[in-house]
Amino acid sequence: MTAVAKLLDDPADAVTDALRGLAAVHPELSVDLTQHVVSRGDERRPGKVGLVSGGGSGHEPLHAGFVGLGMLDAAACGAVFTSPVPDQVLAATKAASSGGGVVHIVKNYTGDVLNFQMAAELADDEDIEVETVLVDDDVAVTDSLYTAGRRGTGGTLFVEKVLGAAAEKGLAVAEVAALGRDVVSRSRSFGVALSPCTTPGSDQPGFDLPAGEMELGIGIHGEPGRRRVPVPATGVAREVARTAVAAIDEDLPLAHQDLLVLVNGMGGTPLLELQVLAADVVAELDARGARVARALVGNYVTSLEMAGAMVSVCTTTPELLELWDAPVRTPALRWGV
Amino acid sequence: MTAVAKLLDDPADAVTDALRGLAAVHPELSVDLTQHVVSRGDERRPGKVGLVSGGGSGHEPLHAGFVGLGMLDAAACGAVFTSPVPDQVLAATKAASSGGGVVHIVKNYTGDVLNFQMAAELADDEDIEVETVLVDDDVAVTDSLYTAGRRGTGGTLFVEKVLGAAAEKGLAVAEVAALGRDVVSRSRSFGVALSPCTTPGSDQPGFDLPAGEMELGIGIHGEPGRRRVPVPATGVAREVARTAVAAIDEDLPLAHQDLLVLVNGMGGTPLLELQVLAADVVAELDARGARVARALVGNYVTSLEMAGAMVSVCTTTPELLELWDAPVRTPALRWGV
Amino acid sequence: MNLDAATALAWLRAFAGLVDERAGELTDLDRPIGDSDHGVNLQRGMHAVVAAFEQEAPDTAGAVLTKAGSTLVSTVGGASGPLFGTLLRRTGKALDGGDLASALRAGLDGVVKLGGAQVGDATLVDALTPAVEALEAGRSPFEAAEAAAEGAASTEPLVARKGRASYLGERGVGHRDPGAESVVLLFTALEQVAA
Amino acid sequence: MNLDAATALAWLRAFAGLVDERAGELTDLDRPIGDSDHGVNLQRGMHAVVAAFEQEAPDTAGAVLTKAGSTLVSTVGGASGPLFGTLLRRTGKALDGGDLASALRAGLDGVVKLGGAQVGDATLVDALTPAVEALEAGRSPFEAAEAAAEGAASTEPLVARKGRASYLGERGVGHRDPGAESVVLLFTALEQVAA
Ligand SMILES: Nc1ncnc2c1ncn2[C@@H]1O[C@H](COP(=O)(O)OP(=O)(O)O)[C@@H](O)[C@H]1O
Ligand SMILES: Nc1ncnc2c1ncn2[C@@H]1O[C@H](COP(=O)(O)OP(=O)(O)O)[C@@H](O)[C@H]1O
Ligand SMILES: [Mg+2]
Ligand SMILES: [Mg+2]
Ligand SMILES: [Mg+2]
Ligand SMILES: [Mg+2]
Repeated sequence: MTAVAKLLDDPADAVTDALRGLAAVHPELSVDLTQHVVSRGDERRPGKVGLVSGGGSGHEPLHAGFVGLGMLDAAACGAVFTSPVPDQVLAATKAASSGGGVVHIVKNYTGDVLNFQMAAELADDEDIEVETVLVDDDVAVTDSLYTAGRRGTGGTLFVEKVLGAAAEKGLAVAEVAALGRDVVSRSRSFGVALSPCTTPGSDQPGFDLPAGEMELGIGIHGEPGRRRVPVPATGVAREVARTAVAAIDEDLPLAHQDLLVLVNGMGGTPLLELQVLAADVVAELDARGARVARALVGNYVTSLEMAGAMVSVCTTTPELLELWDAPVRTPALRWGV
Repeated sequence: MTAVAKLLDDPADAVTDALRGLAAVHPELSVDLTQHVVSRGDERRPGKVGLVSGGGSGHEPLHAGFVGLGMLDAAACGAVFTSPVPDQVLAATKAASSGGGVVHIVKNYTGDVLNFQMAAELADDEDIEVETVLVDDDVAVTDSLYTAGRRGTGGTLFVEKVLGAAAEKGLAVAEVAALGRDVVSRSRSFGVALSPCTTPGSDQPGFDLPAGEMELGIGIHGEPGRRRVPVPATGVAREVARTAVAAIDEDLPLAHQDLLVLVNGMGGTPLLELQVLAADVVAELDARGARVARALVGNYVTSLEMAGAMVSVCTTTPELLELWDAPVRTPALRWGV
Repeated sequence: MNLDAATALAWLRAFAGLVDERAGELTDLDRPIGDSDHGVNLQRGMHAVVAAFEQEAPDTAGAVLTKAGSTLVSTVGGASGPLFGTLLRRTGKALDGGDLASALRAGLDGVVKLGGAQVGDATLVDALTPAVEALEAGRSPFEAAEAAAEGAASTEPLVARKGRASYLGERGVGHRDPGAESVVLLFTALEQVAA
Repeated sequence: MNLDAATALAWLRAFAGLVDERAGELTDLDRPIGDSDHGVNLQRGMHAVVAAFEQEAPDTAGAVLTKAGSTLVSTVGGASGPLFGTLLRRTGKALDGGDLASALRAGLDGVVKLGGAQVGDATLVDALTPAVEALEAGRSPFEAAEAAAEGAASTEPLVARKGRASYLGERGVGHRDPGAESVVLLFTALEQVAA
């Protein structure tokens, strides 16, 4: 299967050029085209806790598309599928800092963890208090003290939205971080690929997927999943919904829970299909006695042009739902304002 | 090139299942799973002009994703790439009617035109006044009295948003329709495909696109475009931006205009690439002396999983911009509320 | 030629059968110049027509055709739903008591009024017109089907001026219009039941 | 073994050259078990190191390595940026005046402290540890490179416990760790300049 041509100019400049586009259509954001840092262009309340996330690019709209009122203060955008360097994270941290400390929301990958850790040390040198919230929501990976642990995937969206609202509300840095760890402990994800994706500039996809097979338990970096199974002749979406929800439910019992649900496209799957999957996911959750309190369907945490989807859930409380419903104004998530 | 498996259950039920998903995550909408009509579930002011659109499915979020406060009152969803039948459009018209008449926003395809026309006659039998706004914004097709004329594509979004605000504001049915014709006359689009798409249930894509070639001047139904050209080795996005903006500018001079701009993905192209294209489109408009007043980048008017993009513009006035900025609350477009 | 209710029913059932058999081909004709759905569209509609007649078969030929036409309008969508629907509905309404040829002329007029296509625009009108003319000239359904086939073939070298094929301009030349091919099936079905 | 500034510079330039030559291979090793970028990452970093030295070359071997390390940290990203960066930076800081073997031990300790990987977890530590041990035992850079190569090969049958390969579980068995292979290049470069 020959890869589809990419709508880029020079693959080496993909991230810079994409940020140029973001800047061109979002004058309310401040976009540093050298450091690849996107931050809020508006004034923030002195002492408001700053929220920073970041990671490799190729997951758009995550993270830069979630910068704005009620969500992130700044995002550091690494090369495609490569975590940003400490200098970038430090620049984002400074841009996010209003004197009340900064929370780093870090997806659990060795690269992200190490680079954010180094950045936190640099920030400490500049007297910015940094707390770190590690997101590791991917149930496809067996958790263990002796491994790199679970990956951070779709659940990152829940963390960024809820903490964004909490920071606007005036919580202190330690409180925001503690809340973040609580949201992480309530979030789980499971993803499936129907096609691989190709990093710009590469001439080969991240893995080969023969026609008629799908990868279960994928991450968001074009890497292969945990298992490869045949695509069923009918009921593909039902099978994906069942597999994902079962894997999540086994890890975090969902019965009687009020859930935030994200039916997330990986980048190449059209909304028609994501809506079909959403119907099946809701039916599957229903069958397990869980209730959908709020749901989002669309491309939020992607893997370039990969076809497939990820199901993420977060168990809620009335307080968490209130934070979820609070106004947000970012390029990719907006309501109430 | 083998097609990627679709995340569906039964291809024959794709539209019903997708609407089931929409209903599951948008309790504020009223979804008729038999007629495939989606309408606002909230109360509307008696006498408010009703706005109805519809067409074949496969273009999600268009149209059902644009139902809600400040935009459509109802959408009739046909089979994939097949306009709805008059009964569906009539049902949508009734759902949209609050006594002040209804405006049909119809993309200019023979099938849509004929089915909406028949529905308008049926509505007339039930004493609902219907005005029709025909959207024909696609500059790839040469316009002529003796042909089917230009297709309706991305510009439909501008019409639906602006008329939605006008109807909320209290304009009368003839005024809303006249405004709609004005917006159409100000809107132009041009699209490019980097891959074809395959209708659910079919085993073949709408056209074959050899590796290294792209289709210029495509529609939104998986049909081939006007011309096939090689994909340049570098500067693909620049070339697409230049071709699209030049075609538009030739038809509707853009210099000194304040524009609404839509950099629209066809369904299978990731946001990273659309942002790169957006940067190039803005640069190209800039070079032609046009100003971007507002812009959207994302998948709004799609063609299943087709890779590629469409550029749409609408020249504005301060009054039109005000209507554009007015609050909207739909699954796919939301701000101010 | 006069038509009784049983023959009218048999005609439409035969048409439905041919559409079933050839749906893939019709859709394939719609691929290079359209949106690859013509066979699927017509098949959906004719299935609904046959199902409607299983529920309740009208007792005049005119009512059979009228019912078939409105069922197509209500189930097909696209361009072909209103056009084939109007053809059958207008034909049915014009039929009662009278001759099929002149009723079909009324159907053809309805199609032209609705769609605005003339002979030579590369649409189903190019097959329908010569077929109706053949019947009007007193020729057999077999000859009408032949005339339709010639009309359908005549669309191949044309630059389409109506329907989706018109978007392609010169690139549409060399392709047969799918709707015209369906008209051939309609008259082939007539020939089968009239024989 | 002691290192002067010129040799340290030559070492890193030779390493950059090898990375350039083998970047495709390194990325290909990262494909089945990672995210297909290791060669690209290291190449970006080593280009930056070479460019930095063209601007201004430090005048002690320790400063050369320290500068290279911080440049890698600032330009590579991913897991390998902090890890290779720390390796060179700690080695450089420990080097001045002293012996390369014990300085590299400090670098290795820094990598283990930062990344938490032990020998047998199928990471670059599996190649780095035996290479450092070889130098400590007074063996030649050639022998250290051989030890690194053996260590890299030893990652193939392992189930990875650190880095991206750990996500694959059993499915990662049979693949060589790309970072370990880069360590082989680092010692091959040392062998080239020490010869
Ligand atoms: N204006 C028109 N007048 C007559 N026939 C038309 C017209 N437009 C389209 N057609 C016919 O409709 C056929 C296409 O039908 P179909 O594929 O079912 O609908 P759609 O084009 O909406 O997908 C064409 O092959 C052509 O024969
Ligand atoms: N915790 C760790 N300790 C030591 N080395 C590690 C660790 N995690 C990853 N590595 C090394 O990093 C290499 C991957 O580097 P690279 O592909 O550049 O980064 P990334 O995994 O972020 O894409 C692996 O092959 C492995 O040798
Ligand atoms: Mg990486
Ligand atoms: Mg159609
Ligand atoms: Mg068609
Ligand atoms: Mg890697």
